[in-house]
Amino acid sequence: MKYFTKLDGEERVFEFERRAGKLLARSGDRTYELNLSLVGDGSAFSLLVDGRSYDVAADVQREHVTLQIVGERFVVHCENERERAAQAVAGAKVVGKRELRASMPGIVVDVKVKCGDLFEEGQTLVVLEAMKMQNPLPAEASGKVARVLCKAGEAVAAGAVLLELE
Amino acid sequence: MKYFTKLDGEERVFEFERRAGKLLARSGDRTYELNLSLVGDGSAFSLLVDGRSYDVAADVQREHVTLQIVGERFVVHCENERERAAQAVAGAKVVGKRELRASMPGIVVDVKVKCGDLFEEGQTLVVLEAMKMQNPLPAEASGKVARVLCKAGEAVAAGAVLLELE
Amino acid sequence: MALFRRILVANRGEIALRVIRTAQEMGIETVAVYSDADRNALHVRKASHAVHLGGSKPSESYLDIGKVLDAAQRLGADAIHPGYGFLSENEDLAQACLDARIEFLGPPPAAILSMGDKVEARKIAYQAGVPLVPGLQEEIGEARLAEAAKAIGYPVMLKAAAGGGGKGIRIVSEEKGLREAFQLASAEAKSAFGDDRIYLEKFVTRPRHVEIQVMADKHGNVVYYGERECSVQRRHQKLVEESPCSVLTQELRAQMGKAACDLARKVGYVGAGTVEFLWSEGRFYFLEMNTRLQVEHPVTEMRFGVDLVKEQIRIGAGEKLLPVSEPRGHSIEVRINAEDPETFFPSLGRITRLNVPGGPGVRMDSALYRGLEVTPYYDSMLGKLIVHGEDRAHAIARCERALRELRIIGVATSVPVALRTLQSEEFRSGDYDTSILERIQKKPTQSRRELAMLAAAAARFLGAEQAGAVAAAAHPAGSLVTPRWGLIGRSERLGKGGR
Amino acid sequence: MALFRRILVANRGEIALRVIRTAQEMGIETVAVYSDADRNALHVRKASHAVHLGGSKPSESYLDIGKVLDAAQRLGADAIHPGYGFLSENEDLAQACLDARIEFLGPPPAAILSMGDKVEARKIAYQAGVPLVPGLQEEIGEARLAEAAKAIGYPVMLKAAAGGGGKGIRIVSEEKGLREAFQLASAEAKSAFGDDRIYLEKFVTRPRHVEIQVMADKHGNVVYYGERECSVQRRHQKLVEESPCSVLTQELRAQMGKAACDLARKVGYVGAGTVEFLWSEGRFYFLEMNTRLQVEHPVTEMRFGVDLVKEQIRIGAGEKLLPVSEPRGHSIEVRINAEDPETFFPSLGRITRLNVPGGPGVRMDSALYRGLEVTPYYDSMLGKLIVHGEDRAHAIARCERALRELRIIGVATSVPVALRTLQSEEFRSGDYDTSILERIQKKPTQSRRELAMLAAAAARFLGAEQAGAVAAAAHPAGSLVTPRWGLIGRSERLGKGGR
Repeated sequence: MKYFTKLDGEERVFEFERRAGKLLARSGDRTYELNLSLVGDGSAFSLLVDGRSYDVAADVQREHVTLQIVGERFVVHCENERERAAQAVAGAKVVGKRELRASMPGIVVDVKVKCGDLFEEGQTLVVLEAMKMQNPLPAEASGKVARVLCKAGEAVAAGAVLLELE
Repeated sequence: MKYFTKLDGEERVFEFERRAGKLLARSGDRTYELNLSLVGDGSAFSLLVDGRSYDVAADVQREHVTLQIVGERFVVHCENERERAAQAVAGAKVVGKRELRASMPGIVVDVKVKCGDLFEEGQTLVVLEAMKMQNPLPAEASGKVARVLCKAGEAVAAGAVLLELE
Repeated sequence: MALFRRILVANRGEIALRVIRTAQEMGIETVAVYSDADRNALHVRKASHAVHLGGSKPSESYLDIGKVLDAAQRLGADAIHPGYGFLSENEDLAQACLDARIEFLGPPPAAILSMGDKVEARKIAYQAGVPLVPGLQEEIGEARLAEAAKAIGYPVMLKAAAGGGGKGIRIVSEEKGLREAFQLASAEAKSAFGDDRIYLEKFVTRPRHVEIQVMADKHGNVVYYGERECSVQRRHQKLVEESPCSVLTQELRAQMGKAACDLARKVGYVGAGTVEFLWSEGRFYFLEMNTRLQVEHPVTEMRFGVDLVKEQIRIGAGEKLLPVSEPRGHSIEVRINAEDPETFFPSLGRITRLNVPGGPGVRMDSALYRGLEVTPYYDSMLGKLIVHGEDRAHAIARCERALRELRIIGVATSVPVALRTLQSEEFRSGDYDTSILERIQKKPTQSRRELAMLAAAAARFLGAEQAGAVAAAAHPAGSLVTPRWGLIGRSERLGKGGR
Repeated sequence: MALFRRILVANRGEIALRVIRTAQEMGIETVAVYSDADRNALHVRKASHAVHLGGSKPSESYLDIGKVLDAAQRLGADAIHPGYGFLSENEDLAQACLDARIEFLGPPPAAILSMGDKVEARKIAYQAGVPLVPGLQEEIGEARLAEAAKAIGYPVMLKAAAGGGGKGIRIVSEEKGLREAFQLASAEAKSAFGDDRIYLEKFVTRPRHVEIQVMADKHGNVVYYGERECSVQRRHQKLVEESPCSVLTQELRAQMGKAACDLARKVGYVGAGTVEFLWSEGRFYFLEMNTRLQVEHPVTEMRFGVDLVKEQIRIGAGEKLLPVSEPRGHSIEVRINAEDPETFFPSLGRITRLNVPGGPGVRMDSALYRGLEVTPYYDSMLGKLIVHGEDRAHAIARCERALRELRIIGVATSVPVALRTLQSEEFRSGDYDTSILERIQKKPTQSRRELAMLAAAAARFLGAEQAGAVAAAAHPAGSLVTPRWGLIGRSERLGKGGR
């Protein structure tokens, strides 16, 4: 089975094969000998790569793999062949719509714009508060407010759409 | 609902009732006000008894409740009304059969008796090894060996019947 | 005979647990108070008694003086420990305790009041002969803002008069952003402290944040337990602290210690307090005094072999200070915050997995547990990892080792950044300042990113194999143990996550 | 520059992890070796490299010198740390390392050989002027057994000549049980050490087990780091250790320290070693020398602020001993064994829940993790909890506090007995001996048993309510969080356990 991984814009493809009691992973012209073992409740595994040992904690939400390894945290996008094929078909349908989303869960303390307002790149549109910190959410590019979907005092989840933009 | 608990030969009955937002537990002439809250994956709960706080880890295997509380470990037998009634009916059917059971999982290193042997109370019948310790299993009372169900070198689970006795 | 019968801990999180631990070791019963969100918190479960205060908002629970005092009286607590944050620097609670004949384990109301007001604190420090950073010793309004900032010279710092813990602070390098920064700082100050007064001071070049731990008893004795270096900060919140400070000479340390003790005496201080200084180019300036136990107090405890909470309790009961022992080795604390390591934004969620480090010289102060829900109601600090080593290099190596052992799954944490800070040349050299974090590489190296991609593919491959195994055989033959199909396998099988 | 490039740790469990931690802190890579049963063990996951040795039986893996040495050579390890148990006191491995030019982090083969043979060890101790317990200084056969025991006088002790760690020891108080005890001891010795020789000695009255930690470098320097009191034992396995020993005078301590160093010098010792003494009525007798790191070494580390594993590694690399610093405070270790707290029988199973204690003065050395399968292949010790306090009373209180925080679910452990030992008048007085555990109350008090019954009923009630809630609503409205129906609820619902 092939897996297509993506991290910070970089892509690598891995192909796994069990042969003669060994597990091999190929990527480009490199071949790794692996030894994998699930640990405890399955949210972690022990990974030996050519005898080097890594303790990996993994949270797999289909193609979103959140890892803790060597003291770092990574969110890797990882699809198998089947998913990639399905994605290619579906891809055409996705239409980009500009939105301002909550970068974190929190409470809306101030909505700096109203429907129809024009704004500049970098201008603060909404101020969110979480854990006693106030965080201004700036516009990524200049534009116009199409719809306001939040109001001051409201609790919002991470990723919630706060404004629709044009 | 009533619960019948048993620990080290002692018995107590508890009756629970939610009333006016409070949870009450009655046992004999005592009434406790409780506040219960499941923690994490549900293998533990926070127990407040009249405002006193106890952190309880619990493994509930139907009527066998294994607890860790105040630094102690308890295995409490606890039936609800329905189970107790069912038990009373079934109870008559259980016929005592004398057996020597493995007190722990381990490896049988020596079977000191053979079928038909007479033995005295306290006499070592089988020697088990686990974690590098040899543990003699003594006869609880005098008797005769009816069947030998294990042999030296064999690994046995805790509770496995090693000998049938008469 | 215990010094108190029962101490109410008017706080939550790791500091509440910290106080409960010491009280237990002293044979003193404890009363935990809790909000709705904290029903299952460790401080509730580990205390001898627990009292529900109210809603999850601080104002409905941990900040409600009436409720806290009522709980103390109903439960017969003869002392209240306020922890840090919340009501710890609230003179009204201190006064109410005095009136109710409950020992407040902190300084007298007057000392809290004078040190709590940054403007007033600077005046007193000035009178006590403690050096100050140039700035305005009074609150400032929006009208005079631009003019005053110009007079002091940019960059300037906007600070909440009632502040502490970095809340309500903004640095402004030119007039352009001044007004918005003032408004944000003022709003944060209002929300955090109920007081929107802001003052202004010069932003010192290459400053280090060095603080002195003081302790005073009711018999007029004041001592200090060396310094803590707290320059590793982002958003003016400390991330890594250490002791000793590598640039402090013995002479300067003694001067700073004396200045801190002089200030404490001047305000009739009692209990544990911290005098914060800016250090810059061999000179030090008074910043503020925190009239409470500091988050980073374990750094001092590990070097001096002292339990500062025990000292607070002893002093509150009227006992005398113990002599300060010789410090040993080097100590480092890393705060574990629930936040994105690149953006520093708070990260909320449920802790699904937790492994804490062990072995020699490692201490973990946290109220984390598997299943904990990290909510937006409170501070993002989940806990602290503190290590002690023979010398600075040993402590750094030990801290790195321990941070690698620490596993917190369910939220993003500041650990990767702390780790990269400890590994940076700048930190290792000891020659750093409060802006060090801006220069720390936020992203993992190329080879680590490649490893992560391999590991992610391996995780999915393993999951697919497990799922296949499940499909093939519901009960594998010959296995004594019930198979456990963990999150990885389950996720592949069901096609969705199982958080 | 690291002292070694790569150390192979020829062990498992907490001690393998202990060594890996220090090596990491020294910038040295590590090679873990593992058996089938230990594929997921923490020492495998935390080491830089891992090599599979073979089957779960020790003889197929951790005791196989050829495999261990082969792994070291293949991976290019330039040193081997043997831990304790397994091959740690095996002179053949030490010799093979010498031949292969790999540094064995322990004493030379000759020292292992002479101290490993209890009969030979007694002879050398006698020559070095170290006092001995009356007994036979040679192995004894079944034929002469009764006669010899009678000559020494009952009670007598049967000990494996090749023994250590309490294995293969039996005490016999009258002739009646002598033969069976001899056979059991002999069989255990055979199984544990591959050597069934047994020797005999007088069983001393009210003895305490007090041992001296020594350390010797390759330049002829020998030092000692005070004593450890290890009298809390069951089945001749230590359960609680502390330092200092409350009955040792400064004078006697110095005498014992000198005797231990003299013995080490006599056998050309190198590295860490422990000389065990019996203390009885103000006098001490040589018991044996353990030519390895001891399980309870952290007790010493916490008082002296030293990392003994680091010292072993430094010494192995040819460096000189560092001066011994002044000890500080009091330290206690509790071993966490997987065993029934009443019968001391091993308890096997899977660890389903784990909470380790934190806060000031607490150290946890274990290789425990959630999901660990406790198998019958290895020792029942799961880990150790070590605390440090200002004085003995403080250390006891802290140890109690920490033990109450420790939660291990899935197997029964020795923790309740350790806790009751710490709480006993006999232990608190400091006046106890090696039979203290026989006098410790094995059962919880009446009020605690009543609490347990209430808690058990509450657990079932809570489970029934949860199950009811599940039946009533598959997806509760208004909840942001997916409901977690934990073990309690699930068990009620399905009518069976979910271990």
